[in-house]
Amino acid sequence: MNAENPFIPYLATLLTTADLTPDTKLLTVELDDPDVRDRFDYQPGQFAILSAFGVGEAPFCLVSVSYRGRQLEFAVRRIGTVTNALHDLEPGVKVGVRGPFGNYFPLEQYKGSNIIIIGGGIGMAPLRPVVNFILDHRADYGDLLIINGARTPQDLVFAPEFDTWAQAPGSRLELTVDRGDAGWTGREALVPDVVKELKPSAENAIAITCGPPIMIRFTLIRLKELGFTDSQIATTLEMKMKCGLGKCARCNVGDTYICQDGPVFTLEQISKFIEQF
Amino acid sequence: MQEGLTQQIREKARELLTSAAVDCIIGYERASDGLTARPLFAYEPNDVDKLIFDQTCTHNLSRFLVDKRDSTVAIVAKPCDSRAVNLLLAEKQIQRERVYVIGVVCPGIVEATWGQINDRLQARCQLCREHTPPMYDFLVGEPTAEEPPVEPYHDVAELEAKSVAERQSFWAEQFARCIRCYACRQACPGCYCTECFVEQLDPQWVGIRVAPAENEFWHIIRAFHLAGRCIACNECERACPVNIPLSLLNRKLEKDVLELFAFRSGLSAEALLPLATFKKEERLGMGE
Amino acid sequence: MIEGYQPKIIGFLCNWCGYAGADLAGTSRITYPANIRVIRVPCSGRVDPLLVIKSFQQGADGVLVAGCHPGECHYVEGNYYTRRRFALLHPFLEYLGIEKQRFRVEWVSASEGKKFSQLVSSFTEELAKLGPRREA
Amino acid sequence: MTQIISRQDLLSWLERLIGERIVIAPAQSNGLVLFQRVSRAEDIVLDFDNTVLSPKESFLPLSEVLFTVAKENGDIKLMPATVAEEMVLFGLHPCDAKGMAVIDQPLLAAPADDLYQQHRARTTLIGLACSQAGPECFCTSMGTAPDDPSNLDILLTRVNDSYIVQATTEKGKALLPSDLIAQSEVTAPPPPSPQAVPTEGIVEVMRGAFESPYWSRLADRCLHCNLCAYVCPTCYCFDIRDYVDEGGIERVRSWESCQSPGFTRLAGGYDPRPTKGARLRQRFYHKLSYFPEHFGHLGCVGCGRCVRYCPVNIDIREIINDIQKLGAQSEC
Repeated sequence: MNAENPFIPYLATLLTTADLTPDTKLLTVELDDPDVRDRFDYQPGQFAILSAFGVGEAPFCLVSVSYRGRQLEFAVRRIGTVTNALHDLEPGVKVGVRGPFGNYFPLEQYKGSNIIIIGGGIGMAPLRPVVNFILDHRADYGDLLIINGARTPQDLVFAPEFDTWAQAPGSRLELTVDRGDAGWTGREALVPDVVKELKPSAENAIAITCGPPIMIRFTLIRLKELGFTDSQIATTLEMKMKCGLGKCARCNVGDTYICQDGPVFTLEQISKFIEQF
Repeated sequence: MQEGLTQQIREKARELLTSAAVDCIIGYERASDGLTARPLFAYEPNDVDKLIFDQTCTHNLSRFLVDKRDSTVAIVAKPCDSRAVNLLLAEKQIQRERVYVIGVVCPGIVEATWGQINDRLQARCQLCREHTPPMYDFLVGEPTAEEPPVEPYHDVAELEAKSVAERQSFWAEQFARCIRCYACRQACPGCYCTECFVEQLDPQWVGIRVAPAENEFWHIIRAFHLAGRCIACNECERACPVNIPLSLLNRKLEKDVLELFAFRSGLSAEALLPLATFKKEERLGMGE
Repeated sequence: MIEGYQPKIIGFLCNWCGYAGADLAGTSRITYPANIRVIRVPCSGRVDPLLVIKSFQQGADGVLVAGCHPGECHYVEGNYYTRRRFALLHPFLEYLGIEKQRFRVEWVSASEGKKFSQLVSSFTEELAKLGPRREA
Repeated sequence: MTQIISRQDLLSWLERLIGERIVIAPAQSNGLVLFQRVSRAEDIVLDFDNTVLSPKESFLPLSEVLFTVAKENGDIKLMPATVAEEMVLFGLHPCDAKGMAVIDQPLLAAPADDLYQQHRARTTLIGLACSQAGPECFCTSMGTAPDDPSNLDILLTRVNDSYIVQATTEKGKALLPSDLIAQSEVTAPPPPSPQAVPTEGIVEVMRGAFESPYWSRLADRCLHCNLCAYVCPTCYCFDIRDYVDEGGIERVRSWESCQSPGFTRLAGGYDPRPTKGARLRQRFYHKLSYFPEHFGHLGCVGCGRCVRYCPVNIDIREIINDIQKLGAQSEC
């Protein structure tokens, strides 16, 4: 982050945009200044604040992993004024990047555990770097189960990478949709029901989930039924943010600042929030 | 304190609450300075003894009716307040059977700030000719005869008479003080939009910048959105921390609506609002 | 008259009359000053006061709303509301220091190309005399 | 020995300062006392309870450009805003100075808010001790006092028709007009004693009262405007948006308050704090619970402006009393 003036973004160039789903694009961005590019190191779970100059800025999780190359990737869903502006940008245009912000998934601690990734819709985006990190350090982790659900087959994000995830050693990919379409042959069920059906063992396991609030609520119930304790469940929270620096007091839930103390929390931490989230 | 009014209000409130005819009474209670009044929401019969009515009860309690539209409430209403109830009924924002209006024959409200009262009547009360509410379910106090009319728009006429340059600098100076806290909007019973144009981002009519041009934009449209609807209770001006003369804006439109369309807001719940209707053959000076 | 000052006019022209009148002026080679920037609206009744104030705030020196003559509205009653709305807004802008000559509401039918051209010329002249609304 | 300056010399000192730099001081404006840039010393009001708005506007302006985006032949350059001119903020009471110290903590915490830091660095604070306490003041319960010189560069305390001068920082000493200051034996009059408020243990008691229906009942009469936050010397929430005009693109930061509808609403409409009660509760939990837990002291300085100007009399002192009673009831 630009330490002298944290509100001034680094200039970056939008390299490519690719459609992940009808309303979500994968933006690939490269920081212009070479030594900023080298210093810009981040972990899975951290986020950055993207500027669409002329409209404003908004926080997006970094869906790339920093050691795989200096380009930053963001999955941006068209939903507000800034995201609309970002979707309309042509490659080659300048954008602004502030960050990296927030904490990250403690993958170091998760070493040796079985990992269950449960993503819903655009919620799969912040979990993608976690999956790729685990696949790149496959021997450090136990079994990998990925449950990825969405409303319709086109809403499943990162479909091009499903094969590599499914064929990786000791890992299993289970897809589901609320409503299938003509070409869909897979499962048609809600994500929490898939968790109930597959019954992943809580023994030496960590569950990481992210998705719409309603999906999270029922997924947590299923995981509790399977014996997962609160400290074994981690998620990343989404909150309105303006500064990312713990200054504008906007993203606090209770006395916790999502942008600094989070966005990654275990359920144990969340249950201690004074304010229900 | 108007002892009689307070006693009658408390008795009616106790009756309404004990009979569960309403979920809560919206009235007035003594404020923390021990002098002025503030809104009170009485849910249980034993809250009733906090209810008061005197010449400091300035708030337009109909402002809270849209927030409480899902329950049945009673409100204490001065004549101007009850006209705001008529406005909300005419605009289908509340249901008549869910609002019990305790009308009060109004003695006039005095000018006061927190911790300080003086005995001069508020400007709106000096101009007020209807001391008996035009609508109510229960009337507190003796109805009084109409007093002779007085010129209600002398201050507006004074500003109209000034030159364009004088008016430009007058309003520029007033709007320069605005901090866009929107207390004027939030105090108004007529301002109940779920998303106000000033906070809209797509399109961004005004945006978040606080500057003379944006402030002017805000005040012109806020006042115009109340044209033919505002009942001049002046709570917007009273809530403004930097004393912007908002009633000069509201009452200019009120005067023009009266002249152009012979219409006064809030006199009936069935009234068609002036900008929502027309007369084919009327001549209004536009394009003639 | 300020040397070289060209007033900016924003014209909200209703598609069926105002805009058609402007078109007719064009096709019959009747010229009118280029000071006017035309914005086509379905009906003069569509012109929200927000659009008028936004035009002034963005630097317009004059705003024109041109609709069908009352009684000839393609949507039957659109311009009746326009008439009331702007009969109220017009004196209000004057009261706030936006001179009344800066905001004009005119009825121009699809066949009145000449009237439209004269309207824009007289409006431009009047605004040129008045000077810019805001010091540049 | 104390240093004093006569009222007349004070005015001529201020006149001198006006010649050198920007001087912001309490001045009359349409019957209100507001902090404004003054061009003549006699426009300055010296005897007043308190201004309508706090002086935070000089450091965290209502609206401010953070940086401008200039486009030169397809290339983009970001030009951060800078604060060049030296400034004197005159006439703030100790509660407002403490308000600066409160806002300093989040905004100057690393990585510091550069623009705010520049404002603070360029400004010298000349405070005015209070000669009387307003009915709504309660600063002594909030860790400051009517004659507290800390958080200021210079404190002036009125005695008869001259002022005792206490310069507490190098910045302050550098500005003192040694030619106009005399030594004297006179001592400061006893400071006024504002009303006390029971803030003992409030942070813990607040924690216990989070689920109480007290907050939604209190919010019934709240209008949900931004007034209390905008007059408050310790509220510092802001919003950031871009503005496009012929000059280019400006990123603007403006005041925002937790009571406004869009404060926590996410794009797409989800709002974790949708109800009036939850939003009003957030205001008091941030000042009396979260801020102290983060930074060690209460986020309120007892200036009483929100008490005086709230249109429906939401009185923070009354709330502290109510919550303490609530806390006491739940224990026994």
